[in-house]
Amino acid sequence: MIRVERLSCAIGPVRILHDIDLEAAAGSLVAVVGANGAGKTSLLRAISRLLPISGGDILFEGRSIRAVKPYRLARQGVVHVPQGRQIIPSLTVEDNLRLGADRIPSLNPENILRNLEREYARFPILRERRETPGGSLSGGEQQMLAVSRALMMEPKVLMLDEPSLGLAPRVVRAILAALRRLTSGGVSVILVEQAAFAALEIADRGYVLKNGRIVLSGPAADLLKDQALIQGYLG
Amino acid sequence: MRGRLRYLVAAALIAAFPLLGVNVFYLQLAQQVAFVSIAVLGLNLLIGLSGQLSLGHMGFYAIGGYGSAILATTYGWPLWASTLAGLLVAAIIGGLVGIVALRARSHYLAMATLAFGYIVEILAQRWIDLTGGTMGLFGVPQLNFGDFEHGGIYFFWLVAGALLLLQIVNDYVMQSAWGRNLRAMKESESFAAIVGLNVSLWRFGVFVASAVLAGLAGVFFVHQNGYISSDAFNLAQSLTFLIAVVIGGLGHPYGAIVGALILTVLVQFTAVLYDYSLVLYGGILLLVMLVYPGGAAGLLSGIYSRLRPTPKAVRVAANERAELDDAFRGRPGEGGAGESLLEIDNVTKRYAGVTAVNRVTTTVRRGTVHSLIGPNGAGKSSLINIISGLYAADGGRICFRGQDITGLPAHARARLGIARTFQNLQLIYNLSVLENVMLGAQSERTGFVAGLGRWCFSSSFEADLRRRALALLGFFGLAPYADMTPGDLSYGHRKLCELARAVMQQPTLMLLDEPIAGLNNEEAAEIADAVRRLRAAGITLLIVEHNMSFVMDVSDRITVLDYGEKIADGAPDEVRNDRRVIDAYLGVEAVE
Amino acid sequence: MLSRAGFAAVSALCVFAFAAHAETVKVGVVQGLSGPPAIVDFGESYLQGIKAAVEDYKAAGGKYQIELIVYDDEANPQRAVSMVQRLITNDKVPLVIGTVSSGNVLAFAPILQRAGVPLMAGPSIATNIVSQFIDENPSFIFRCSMVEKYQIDAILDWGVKNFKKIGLVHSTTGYGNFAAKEIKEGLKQRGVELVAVEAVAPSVTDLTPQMLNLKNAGAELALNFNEQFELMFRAMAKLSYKPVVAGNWGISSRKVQEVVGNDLIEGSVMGQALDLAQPKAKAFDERMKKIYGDKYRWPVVAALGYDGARISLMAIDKAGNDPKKIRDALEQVDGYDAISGTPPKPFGPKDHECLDKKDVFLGVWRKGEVVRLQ
Amino acid sequence: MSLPDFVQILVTGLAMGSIYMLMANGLFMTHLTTGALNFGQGDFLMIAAFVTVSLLTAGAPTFVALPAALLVLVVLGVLLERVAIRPLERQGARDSGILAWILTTAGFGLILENVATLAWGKSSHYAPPLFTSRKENVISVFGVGFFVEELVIAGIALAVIAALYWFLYRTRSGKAIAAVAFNRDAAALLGIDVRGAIVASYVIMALLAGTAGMLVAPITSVQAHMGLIYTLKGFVVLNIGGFTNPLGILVAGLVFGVAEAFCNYFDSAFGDLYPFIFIIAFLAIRPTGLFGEAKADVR
Repeated sequence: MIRVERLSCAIGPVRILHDIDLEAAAGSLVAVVGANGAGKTSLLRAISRLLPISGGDILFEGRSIRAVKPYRLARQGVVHVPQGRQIIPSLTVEDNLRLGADRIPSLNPENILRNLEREYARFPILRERRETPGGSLSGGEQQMLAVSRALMMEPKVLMLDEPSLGLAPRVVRAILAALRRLTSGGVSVILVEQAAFAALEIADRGYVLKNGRIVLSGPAADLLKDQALIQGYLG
Repeated sequence: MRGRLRYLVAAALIAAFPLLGVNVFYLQLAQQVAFVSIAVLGLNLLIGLSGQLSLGHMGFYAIGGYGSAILATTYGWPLWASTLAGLLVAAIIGGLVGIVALRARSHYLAMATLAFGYIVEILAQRWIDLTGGTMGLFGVPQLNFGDFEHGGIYFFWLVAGALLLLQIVNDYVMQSAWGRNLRAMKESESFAAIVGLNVSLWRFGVFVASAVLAGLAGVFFVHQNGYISSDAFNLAQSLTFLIAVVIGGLGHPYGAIVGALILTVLVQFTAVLYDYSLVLYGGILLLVMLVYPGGAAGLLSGIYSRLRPTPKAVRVAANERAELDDAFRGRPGEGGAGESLLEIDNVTKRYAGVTAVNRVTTTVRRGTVHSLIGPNGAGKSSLINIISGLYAADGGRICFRGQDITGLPAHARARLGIARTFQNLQLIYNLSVLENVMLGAQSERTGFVAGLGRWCFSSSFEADLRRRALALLGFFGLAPYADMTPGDLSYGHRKLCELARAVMQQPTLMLLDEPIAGLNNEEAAEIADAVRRLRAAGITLLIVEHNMSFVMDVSDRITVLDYGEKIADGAPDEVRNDRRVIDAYLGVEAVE
Repeated sequence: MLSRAGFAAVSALCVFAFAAHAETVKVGVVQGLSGPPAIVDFGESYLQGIKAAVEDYKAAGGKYQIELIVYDDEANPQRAVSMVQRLITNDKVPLVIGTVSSGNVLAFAPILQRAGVPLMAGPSIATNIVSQFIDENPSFIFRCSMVEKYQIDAILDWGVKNFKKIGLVHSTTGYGNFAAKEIKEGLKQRGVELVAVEAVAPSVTDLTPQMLNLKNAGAELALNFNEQFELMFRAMAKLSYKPVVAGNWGISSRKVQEVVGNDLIEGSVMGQALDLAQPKAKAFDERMKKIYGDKYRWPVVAALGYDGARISLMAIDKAGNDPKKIRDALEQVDGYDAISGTPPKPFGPKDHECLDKKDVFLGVWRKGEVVRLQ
Repeated sequence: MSLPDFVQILVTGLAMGSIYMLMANGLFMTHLTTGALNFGQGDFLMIAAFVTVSLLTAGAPTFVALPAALLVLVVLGVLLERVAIRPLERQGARDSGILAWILTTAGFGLILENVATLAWGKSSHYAPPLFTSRKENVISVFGVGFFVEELVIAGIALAVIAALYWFLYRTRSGKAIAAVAFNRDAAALLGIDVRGAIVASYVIMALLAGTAGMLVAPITSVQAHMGLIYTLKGFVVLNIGGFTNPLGILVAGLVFGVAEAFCNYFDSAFGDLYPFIFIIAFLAIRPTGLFGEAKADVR
């Protein structure tokens, strides 16, 4: 579905990503773990084209997306849920949910309405809050809203940056479970997480990032076998 | 060599210029350039260094001018007295407007100053009994020292001389701690606060100073021709100053003079092309802002430095590791190691509903390395921000060295000896690495005049400060990068640079917010090493960090937070084996 | 015979040589040519007159090449002063004409007086411009323009005779305040009090509040000394308030007429110095209309600009490039047939005003034309 | 003062107030998306006024003249964003950052003024009444006279603002603009064309200024330098209303206009002084406007 080939990025003189290779097949869930500042967020920003690429390439459905603008990529189905949720505080929950979907030409009003119902079913709390401004939601609710808002867009590739950030374990579990279920629908998920093991538990493949390099990768199950090693890299 | 020669040459030129038989017209233009430069100099300091925008400086120009003119003409004061009085009035009004400047920022400040300018314009025009309005004030005594024949020449010498002196002061400010602090403040007020600067005071001071300079320019203006009319004081004048600053080069030491010069020439030029003057002005504004944001002075100095690059300053201990102690003189510990230094008592912090820190209580003991760990969003950074005074706690109290500091502003806490680093680095990118470190040394500040004197006449200006900053850079292995800007450094080096700055503050307590996040093993090792040596030097450290092995390695004591609650507090071993900690930190329970 | 021919040839040569060496005289002009229309309208009209005068001087085969050097003072005294400095010291002009804002003239007049370069002031109308220098010997300050005091006196004499309640609307600019002062003093001498005094700031474009106050005060005569003369009429229409309007010569501007419309402006009175009933004035009016079209707005200002320049050129023709001589020549100029009310001998040793009290009369709008008020 | 007088002044004030309100909302739109204020916005107003006047005097019917004027303004809006704003963003935050947009937009405005003087001369022009054929079109109610324009101005202005708010809070594009205002990257990740939204906000600014210009033309004199004072008063209103709250701007605009009219009624000599004294005192007490709330300065 999406393939990253020898990707390098730099902000000014500082090189932040070195020769990253990563692949997310359709219907698979890929976990990217690593310490703070290892470059996990930068990787996602590069894939969603917010970050200029200095080397390598990114292929989506076989086509290079180097030259694609972020908003066009999002409309094509590569959806990125950034860190900190980025809920528009002045808009209501429902407006937030529709925000992305409204932009996608292939979605007609009926589709959108259907998706809306689907998301309300997924996170009932959102239905209760549909008319309240996004700004007044709790952290957990905001995270749910952010995920739902992305799913409203019927993504082919869904990228999440630290969805567990500052959330109670229950919520984290709920969200991760929801993600796992998604993949069965053919969506490929790229999950960047602090809670490394929690993420790897549900992932098909895992990548360990350190100082902008991939230092370890493979089936999540194999990686989990050697927790100490990963611990070392996380630290 | 700080260009003392330059000033002598300038003085010589000033002395010679009028004697070269230039005609009255050019002499008057020269006078005009000189006093306009003075006003622009002040505005350049205000906007370029302290980042406060004023759209109404003509107001101070007018107030200074009218103050002196009216006293000298209507009330027959001697010129020296009326001049001083004019400056005083400008200073007082500047203070009043400055109070607004303290509260209002960016466009609100722009609005306030603009309104002020209008008020002055209207009063000057309509308070006719006082100002004479548009019909003007006659017989304003000229500053010609009783010699009408050569009065113009004396006047030029006076104004240009004043400009030269002010230029020297200006250069001093820009090259000394004063300028560094202002630039720091402009980029980040919170940073300025945590190195111990009283931001409000500084903003106020600069505002008043620039008001006085504008007033001085006004004083010279009204005594140039012996006649003034309110038409000379309008919004356009404020914009003229502004345009001069930008064209000349915002924040550039010579921006003011260059700008005033260009503008004066421009005005003469457009006198004939009056049908196209606005296109000209507008075009120049766009051109400068879009193509040469550095302004003319910036452009010139750029060319100049390309022609002959300035030699790197010779530095002590360029590469080899300096010993920390010779740079760092630990404060005399008021108490023995082990006794409590910082007490956090039931501190609580909420943001819009979310409770980030919930009734946390712990004690940091003198001479120890105390770590604060927990998953993201556990409230560690919030706690650090509360301790350093950037956030106000919603509940509880904090005691430092036995003194309740809960109510103190950040800069006051810094002065008490609390230094910190930031998770997302706080470095000043307009300053060199060395200067960033020097920013830490706020504790020993020399008086303005004393500093000016040393800057002018002693070759060892700030030498000691420099030496110690360099030594510190040496200690962190950054000496080779001293002259670069933080922007040119790698992430790891930036972290070290910030650490060096914090040490430069000679703190009793250092708060490190994720000191090794994003560093590679070697760098991390360096930091760990540094931490130990700082501890040895008698500094107490409170560290927020994810990296377990690092924390276990350096800490004497560890406090663990989770969802704002303290879940463990003890020696590394106890904490390591605490089940709740493992669960919370490695998020294992999500696995089961 | 031969000698005769030779003489003819020689004299012909002389003539030729003379024509070739026709000396140039630079004339400096400072005018308000950019900024608020209240200024520019005056400045441009006066300049139109000056240019016409130079053409006629050429056409009449004047002795010298005349080169106009025109600078814009943006109605800013500081700038005006430096422009005059430039004219004197760099362009070395022997005579300066200008400018609109009396404040500016007052700012640079002393410089010209000191430098001994004659000034033909205009269209500035502040009373004291000429009078404060007239006792210098000699004074280099002349003027060819309306004199505020004269037109105000004319208006007040007439107003006091015909109306009981008089109200005033003046601008807050230097001009407006100056006029207001003279009016109040003038009325005090005549033992009359204004029933209402209203001011208009330059940024104000709706005079409803001001005119409402005049209306409530029951003013029958509304004195209009706000440079945006037309504004008052709009508010009057709105308030269905119809006082007689009298004021500054500006009310005779074609622009005001066009804006306000003949029905509303009918009967409005203003100080005047140009009688379009006279054929040569009419001719001038036609000619300027032809040249400048709708950019020609202000017959009386243009006419005074023309006369001022013409008189100056007559003096230059006599005295050439020497400022002092020009000054003296100005006082001697005689037998000039002026467009405006200017007398044949405009100046004398103690008279440096083109227009004297007797030359200023009251004009009134009648059916789209300004005529003498009977 | 008598009741009729009161009403008279009130209506006069409401008319001017609506103009200021339109200007303030224009400034608000560009500030929303780019944090910049168009200091040449008054010159936009001026151009719109000139175009309208010259078309009407040339005999074009109203329904042709107004759209034509608006079209010109749209072009100007796009141009401004392209020439004076986008390059600055590419430049990034320089030392001149706080000044940059003030001077580029002001520069753009100065050029417009000069163009106007070249095209229409330096003298002031007057519009034939927009909405009626008679030269002076006064309607009288209980002895209180109004220009039809005054009533129409208030009416149209309110309608325009209502439309603007409907657009901002009810339409997809409006919500997109809200998203861009909140965080550009986040907006882009939701498939929102950020640049498009920004340009849109500048076009809206131009349209608001244009509407103000067309409305103000019939009740005032039109000349090249008329704009600045409207920019400033719009700016004042925006400061009182606060940069966050459209409702605040609406209220502030009308109140300011009425207050100004009464100032002129009671003390015409210094009528224009009081608003400025007020704004300074106001900012000293509420440094972030009437409805705006202070933001924490940390990070």
